[in-house]
Amino acid sequence: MTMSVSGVLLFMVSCVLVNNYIFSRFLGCCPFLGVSSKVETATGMGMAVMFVMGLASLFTWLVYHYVLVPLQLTYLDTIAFILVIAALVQFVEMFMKKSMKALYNALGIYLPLITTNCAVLGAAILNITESYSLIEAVLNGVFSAAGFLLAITLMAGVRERLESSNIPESMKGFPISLVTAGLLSIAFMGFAGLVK
Amino acid sequence: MRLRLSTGPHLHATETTRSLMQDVLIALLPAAVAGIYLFGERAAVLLAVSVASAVLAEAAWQRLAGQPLQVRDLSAAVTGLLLGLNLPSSAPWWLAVVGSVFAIVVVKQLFGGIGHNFLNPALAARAVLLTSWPARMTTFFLPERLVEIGGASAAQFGDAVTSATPLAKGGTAIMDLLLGNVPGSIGEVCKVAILLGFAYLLVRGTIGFHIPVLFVGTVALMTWLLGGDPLVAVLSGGVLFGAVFMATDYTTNPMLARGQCVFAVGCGVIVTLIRQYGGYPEGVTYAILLMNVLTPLLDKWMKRRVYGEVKQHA
Amino acid sequence: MKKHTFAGGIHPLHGQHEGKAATRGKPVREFVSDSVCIPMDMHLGAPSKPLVRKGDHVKIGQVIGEAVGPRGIPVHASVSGLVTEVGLKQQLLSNASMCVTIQNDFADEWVECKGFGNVETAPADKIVPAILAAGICGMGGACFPTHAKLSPPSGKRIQTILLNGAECETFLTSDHRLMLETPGRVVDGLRAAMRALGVGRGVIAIEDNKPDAIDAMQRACRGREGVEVAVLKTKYPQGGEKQLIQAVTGREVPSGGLPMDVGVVVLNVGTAAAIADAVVDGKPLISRITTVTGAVREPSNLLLRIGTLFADAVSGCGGYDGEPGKIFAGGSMTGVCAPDDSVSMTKATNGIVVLTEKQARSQTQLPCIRCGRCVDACPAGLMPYRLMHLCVSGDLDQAVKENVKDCILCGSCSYICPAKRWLAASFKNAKEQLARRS
Amino acid sequence: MPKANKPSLRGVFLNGVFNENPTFRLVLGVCPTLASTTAALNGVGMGLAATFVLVGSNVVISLLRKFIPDKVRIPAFVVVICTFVTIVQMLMQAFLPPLYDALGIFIPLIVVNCIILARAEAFACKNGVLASGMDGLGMGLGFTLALTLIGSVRELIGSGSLFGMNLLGAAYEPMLLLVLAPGAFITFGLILGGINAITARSQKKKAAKGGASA
Repeated sequence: MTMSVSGVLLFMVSCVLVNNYIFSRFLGCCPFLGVSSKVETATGMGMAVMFVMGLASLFTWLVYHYVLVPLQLTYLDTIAFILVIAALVQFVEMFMKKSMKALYNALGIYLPLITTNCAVLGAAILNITESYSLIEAVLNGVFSAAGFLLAITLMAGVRERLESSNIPESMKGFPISLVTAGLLSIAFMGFAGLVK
Repeated sequence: MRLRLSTGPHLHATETTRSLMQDVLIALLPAAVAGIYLFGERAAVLLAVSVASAVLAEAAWQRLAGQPLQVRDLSAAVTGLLLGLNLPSSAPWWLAVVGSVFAIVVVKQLFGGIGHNFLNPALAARAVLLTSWPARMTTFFLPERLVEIGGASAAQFGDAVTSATPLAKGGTAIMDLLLGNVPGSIGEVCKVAILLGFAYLLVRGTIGFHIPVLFVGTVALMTWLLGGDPLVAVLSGGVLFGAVFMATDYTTNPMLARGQCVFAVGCGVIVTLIRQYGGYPEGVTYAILLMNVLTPLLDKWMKRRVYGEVKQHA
Repeated sequence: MKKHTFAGGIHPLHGQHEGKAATRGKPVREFVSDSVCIPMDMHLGAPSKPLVRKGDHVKIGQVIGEAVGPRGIPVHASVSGLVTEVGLKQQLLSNASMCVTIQNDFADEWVECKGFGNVETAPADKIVPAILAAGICGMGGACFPTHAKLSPPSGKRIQTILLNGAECETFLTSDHRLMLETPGRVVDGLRAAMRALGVGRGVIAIEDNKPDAIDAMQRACRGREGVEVAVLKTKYPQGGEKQLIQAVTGREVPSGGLPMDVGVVVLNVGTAAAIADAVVDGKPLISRITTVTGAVREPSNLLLRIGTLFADAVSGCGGYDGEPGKIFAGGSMTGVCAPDDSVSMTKATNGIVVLTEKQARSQTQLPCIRCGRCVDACPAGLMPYRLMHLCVSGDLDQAVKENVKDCILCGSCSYICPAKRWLAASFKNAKEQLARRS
Repeated sequence: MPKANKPSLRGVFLNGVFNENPTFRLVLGVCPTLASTTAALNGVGMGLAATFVLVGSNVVISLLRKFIPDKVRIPAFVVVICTFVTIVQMLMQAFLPPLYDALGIFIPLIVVNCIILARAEAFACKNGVLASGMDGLGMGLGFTLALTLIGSVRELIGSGSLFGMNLLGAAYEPMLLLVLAPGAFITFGLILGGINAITARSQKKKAAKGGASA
């Protein structure tokens, strides 16, 4: 169950750079495209996702291994996970609002959006299909979300720069964002093979 | 008497976008000539095709989009030539066409044309080609003709026509690396020619020396720290070409000198990491592309001190 | 010798001697025209009130315009003769100005002038009133009334008076010739200003492309109290007030502040010479040296009476050389365009430059290629390429956040831009809009 | 255009397929669009799976719309959707294992596909059973159509084949990029831009015509 420091490091490189959720797995594309027009909001969203994804990975893993498996209800994993995540987000929001005012002001508005962020459910499901241990699952959640944070921040930087660009009318909005994401993804292919 | 009215300045520097691009073309000339000498007419055809298709693609796009024709600024020609010089001489002509069209249309024009692309068009196109046709892009012919000065020779390559990697594996004479007696991309092999172009750009003031020097210096230092031979690392592959001609692209590197230094060091670090640990034999293309991606954030986060701003005497 | 300089800047018309080669070796020559047309609003402040009527006869130095308000200054007749017209006329400014036209009778009759004879013995408290009476305003181009500059609010302590002899603008050699030919007057004027303010240090700053002027000024400074020459690197805009202060004192004028906030008053060398005339001889400001150059047959440094028409000044230089395409007052970086050549030169006109039709042709703007040359050039530390986008797209609030107000409109960015973008023009426009807004 | 108040079933259907095509017009469900269009067949599979869930959930939600309290509406919708997703998942696993493997995690992720929740929220909870079913079918087929189109382009250029049939011959060297991640983003972006350009053009023409006749 224990991982060496270099192992953790490699796992991080793998999650953040090599198998980036956005650029190679297409998880979390909706917020990636929707909330990336300003760097500040993009990083806020990224942080919120990181927070929730870490917690969600922990709880869904626990629910799967200590509730669904003993009850032989593993075929209900999707429905169980989505409920856990929805409840978690609600709970986090309430908790933050009460006791972490500053953090809530910074991240609060992004929280409701996260329930339908497929990256969170995706991470929960991948944790099971890849048969990760609890620690691996949580690390996977946090690191993958860090990859999301990196991707959305870079994307927002580029998009802010595009504001002053004279983009062809029919490419404005989603089309150019998608092409931008594609070009970012090309650059990220440079990390391929960093982790064998 | 009809006098013009305007606000100053009333006279301008003689430097224009076109003259800057022209300087880059002139600086690329030695590398192109060396490539053609070393790899023969195949190389000449490839370079011609990639320049022509880049210029045509730009003209066609501007025509279709109803924009004023701006191929006269020579930027498309520079992109085409840079891409051509980045191809192996073994590449088929259509590779150059696909690359040029992608560079001009997708990377440059879709984002608003000259000055608005956030990735270096030639490098992005090269990455696309490398991903799409990996075998085509990594089949390197040995130069048809070898330069023999001062005892340099490439005898150790024998008759082999292809080599899977442009990175020299120990034992290659430094002189061969300098002169271009190694397999590699058309424009990247002859380091002397690249340095000649670098000198020209410096003399003309087209670029500063800090990006190329920091880029190459970082590669040398990192390689040395990781136990490699810094000189061979610097003279192998596309580091020198990338540092002089690609990383210095105005549009895709940061605006402030400080940002440019971070950019250059970042390029050097990523190149070495990809070479040492990555899945590709050479990482210059991706290193520069990745730093291109980071550039808007560097521009945003590195603030300039405005005159009279900080020293408020309270 | 240590050479002072500032951050940023450019070398305009480098390789063409900054356009100064044609006139810098030419001694000042007096040229008096048949008539003068003197505007009442040559200074920054309320326009003066005309005191003469059509048909009046005036002597040189006679007050023809009365000072209005605390920053007002009087206007004097620069020739003797008959007032032929008092009325509105189009000048360099956007609105027509009240002007007095005088037909020169070449009698050169002066009003009686009485000075203190020596700047070192003149009573210190009488110096500023003498400057006001002489109608002196900033002769480097800013036109700020000099008596106001030398009357800082109580509580501001001035330690240094800087004389601006940088003359970093292209084409201009009037200050150069002034320092070379009458260095003593310049030092006298500086001493008078120092005594008026009770300041112990006076520095005359000169760019190193004028070694003869540096030499002359250094000799003139010998034996005078508290004055010295500072040599500046030749770089534009070395003579910008803020840049000059940074170069010589190493201090920066705080954003939105004035030179006196760092204990400095900056005067132009021409202004200093005018102060000397006012204090020593009691003579008002009725003439100045103006460089008339460019597409004229015989580029010269002319001593012109205030109010001389551009056309007359050009005819004093042998007329136009070919068809003129643009005429501006000042150098090519910040010069103000004249709508035609019937406008008058003023107290601040240090140069009249004529461009040919070909030189005047405007260049098409191309897209920014982010070469960063404007960023390196900006002496104010701004990001011109970005500011221009904000100004043109109308996002003035963000432009203010990114310090557009700190732009000194030196034009370095526009000059250096390879895509020939109208950077400075967009900042000027934005600043005007902001001024109107507040 | 269907009549203002009571849209016809045909109108509802066509609206989903064309006017409000979830992929090309509303740009919803980006993740499955990108992930499942490596080949035309995968696109069809994903599209049909989503259609099944859409129709099912729309019908059930429309049936239950009177009984679901407004406050817990969203969780209730999610549970309904999730049920259908689980059904699809099991069916596919049983009968189409290769497709199931190809689409992988994106089958369970249909749950969070914004198209489905959006239709439940915007249409099914306000309209009758038949209309809701039709809306689901239209939206689903619109989604399927879009995915098939993107998948076809990517498959044709990226592997030289269409629905697994080699079309371009052995001499064609496929552009691998198109079946990889960057190709997904770029192809989708370019097709979207192309559709915008064509629409803008035809609207311009229409406007010009209207102007001439008026």
